[in-house]
Amino acid sequence: MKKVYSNAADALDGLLFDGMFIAAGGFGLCGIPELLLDAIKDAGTKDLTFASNNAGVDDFGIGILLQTKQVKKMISSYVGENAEFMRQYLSGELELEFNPQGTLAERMRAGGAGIPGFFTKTGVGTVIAEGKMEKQFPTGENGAMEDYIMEEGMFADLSIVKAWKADETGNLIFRKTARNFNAPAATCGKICIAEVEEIVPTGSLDPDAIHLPGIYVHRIIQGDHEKRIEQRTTRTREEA
Amino acid sequence: MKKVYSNAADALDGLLFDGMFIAAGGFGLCGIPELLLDAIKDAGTKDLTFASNNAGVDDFGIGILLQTKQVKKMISSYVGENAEFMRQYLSGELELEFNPQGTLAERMRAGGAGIPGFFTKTGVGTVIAEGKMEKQFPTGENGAMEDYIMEEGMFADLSIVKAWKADETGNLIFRKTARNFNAPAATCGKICIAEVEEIVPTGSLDPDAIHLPGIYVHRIIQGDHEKRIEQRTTRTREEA
Amino acid sequence: MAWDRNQMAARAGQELQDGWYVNLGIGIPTLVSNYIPEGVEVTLQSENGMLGMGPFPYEGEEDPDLINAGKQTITELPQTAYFDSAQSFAMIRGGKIAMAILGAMEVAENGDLANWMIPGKLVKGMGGAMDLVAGVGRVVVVMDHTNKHGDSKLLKECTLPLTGKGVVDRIITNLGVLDVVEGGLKIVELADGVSEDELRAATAANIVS
Amino acid sequence: MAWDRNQMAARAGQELQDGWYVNLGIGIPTLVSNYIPEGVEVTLQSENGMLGMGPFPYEGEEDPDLINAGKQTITELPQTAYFDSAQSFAMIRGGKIAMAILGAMEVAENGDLANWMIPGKLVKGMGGAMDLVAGVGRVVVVMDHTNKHGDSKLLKECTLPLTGKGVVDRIITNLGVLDVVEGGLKIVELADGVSEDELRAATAANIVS
Repeated sequence: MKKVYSNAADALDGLLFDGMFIAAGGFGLCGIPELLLDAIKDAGTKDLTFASNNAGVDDFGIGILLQTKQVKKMISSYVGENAEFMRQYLSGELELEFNPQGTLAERMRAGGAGIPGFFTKTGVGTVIAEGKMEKQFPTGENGAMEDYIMEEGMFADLSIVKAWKADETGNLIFRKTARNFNAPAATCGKICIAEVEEIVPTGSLDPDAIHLPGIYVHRIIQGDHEKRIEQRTTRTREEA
Repeated sequence: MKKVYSNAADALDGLLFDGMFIAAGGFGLCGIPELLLDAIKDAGTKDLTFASNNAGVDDFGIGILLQTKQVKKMISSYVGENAEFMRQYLSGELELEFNPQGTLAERMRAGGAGIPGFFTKTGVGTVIAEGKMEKQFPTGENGAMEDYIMEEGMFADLSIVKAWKADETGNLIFRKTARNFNAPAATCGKICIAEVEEIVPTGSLDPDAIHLPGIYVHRIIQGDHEKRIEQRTTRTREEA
Repeated sequence: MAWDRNQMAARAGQELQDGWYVNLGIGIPTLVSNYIPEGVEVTLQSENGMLGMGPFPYEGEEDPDLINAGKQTITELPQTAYFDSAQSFAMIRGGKIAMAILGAMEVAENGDLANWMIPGKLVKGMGGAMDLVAGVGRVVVVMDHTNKHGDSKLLKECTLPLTGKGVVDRIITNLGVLDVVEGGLKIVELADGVSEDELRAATAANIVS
Repeated sequence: MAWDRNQMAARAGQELQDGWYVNLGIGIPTLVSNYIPEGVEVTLQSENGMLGMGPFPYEGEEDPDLINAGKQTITELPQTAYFDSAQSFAMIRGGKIAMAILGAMEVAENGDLANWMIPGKLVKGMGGAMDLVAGVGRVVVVMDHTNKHGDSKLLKECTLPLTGKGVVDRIITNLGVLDVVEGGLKIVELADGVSEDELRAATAANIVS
């Protein structure tokens, strides 16, 4: 069972269809599956729904699929960095479902874990709670009842994620804060494709240090990543 | 804020009270917090409720607290290895709440994650479902409705876990299958004590390879572990 | 005649498909790992927190930190990954495991499975069995066709507390292979030297053709 | 007179207690990391997946894989641990973070907080703010007392969509420090050179004594 594919287009072959639901990893431009997003742009698949914490910037990340109007709906927690997004949303061309960031991450994790619904305090008393099942649990001091809302697990047609290293069986290791949504997003798709900076021989990763076991990963590609920095903030030696 | 304590009794000081609820890590005798269990025996705390996948064996693990009749109730998935347990349970001296193993792990994880309830298919149509909220979700093929039951997050007074290494800030690394319930159990207690084989200087663990961040761990002790093997199975060189 | 334990395990091995992640229960199912067909690569999950379960260690190389769900000492493989119990059952519940091969006390013709307790007598617990049968893609039961009293373990209805409702897909016994289908069990295969009449006579569940 | 941004941040720094894990929002709250009191050790969480957030990198040492929740390049510290977003918000929702220090557009006298959207105008999203205010042990808001039109941001009721209901514990503004208590806001402290009358005049929320 070979999981390694030669490039992003090859790895996506047979998986794309109009109107599909894709869960993508990444936070801002950090740890986004840039090669797979490029290939989806080239494939021209339409009416996509994306679950992704952010929508990239105008010319990088999911932003490139907004430019080509391939996206019908975004499920995100924050889209503030993307002017084209704002324009399409305010003009009614694009649907947007805001999820609190933790709710989004947990919905992905829940979907991957066979949990179709869970209760959270996040969003109680806000617009996020509208239309959702409410329930009280005795979690307050001395068993006082507290309000919760039910959020649903997320089940995607496809997951696309970026990792640092993979072995040939799909075991993944992420690097620093580029891990972010990649781990939960990978679990909630029927099929998951991972793009990585390096595929290493099976057996060369420490089995105790694997972030995402290969069972979640169906196809793998290796490629060069731009890894664009969104906000370059530095200090000078003198400040130290 | 010093987290390192000199021994198990020291680390437990001020935390134990009769009737308390303790979540413990370990699977069988693998990765159990043996030093803390010994110290709880010595402290003589009574009417304990333990959430632990197993109950140890007669003279090791939670079994030693069954011998001294300090345990009022066990929440476990499998207790087959423990004759004294069986005797106390069948004679009505000990309460037992069976949780499916995955439900138990998820209840611990959920409690630690601020999730007081979640839906699972596990146990639907069995005695486990009795008295629990039922709900259908459209997770079947083509959106067919499927039955789920709600299980509750677990909130313990104290978590006791065993790890391989800790740094001084409580970042933990487990080893092989001794990780098991230790990670979820650690998160669901108001206070968590970790016993480890080695405390290493802060900065010497790879920040990408930490299994449980120190935020979950309030007190740490280092000590010698017996690490008893429950079923020693081997093969001979000739078989290879 | 009929199949012995190893022949049952060998037959169960033919259920495995290349690339699958599989969970093997305690008992005969464990033996299935000796009968993985040539050219088929499967990865064994151990629900206590490991993918890529290897064979028993050589004597003297046992590691107390490395056990399987039956608490036996085992070894790791090049593709092994470790994780915690919450993650382990997340992948089980989430349907990432293609198949579980399990033992059973009773299977009903509607796919109900009982394999965790005999009230008032045997109180060990379900361990991970309820999660497995609820979550994995396909459930194959491997067991003797009858109990030690000679009574059928394939029933119209289970008499023991259930592990899962309508969860079993296929049953491999010493007498043959049966599938759970609409209306009852369907004979897929007879064990060596076993006639259909013999199998039917030993089966309390309804058999459909 | 009143406090400037850095003085507000310095005042917020006094809220920190030794051993706490803390999440700092974008804007003035980020500055609080410059004012951690002597002898107090706090660990900063960045909700995109890190505990132990360090300062900005030296020029040329930026790492695209190492950013904070404001998408700025940062560095790690000896105690740093990385994790994924599900784990990050598990610890937030689970109450493991002692305190969040956040900016706000409006705070109501009952502790309601609005800081994520202006309908029809500003549609950026709540990011992790809703999770933080619902989950952390203590919520401290740091913001200007009035908006650019001179209107109070401390209101009887929020006019903007809420981030959380009854979630704010303390408000630090350029004019002083107020706590959310039964019946309204209670003045805890006045900024340098600010009189109680001035603060009351700039406050639309009910002030209780």
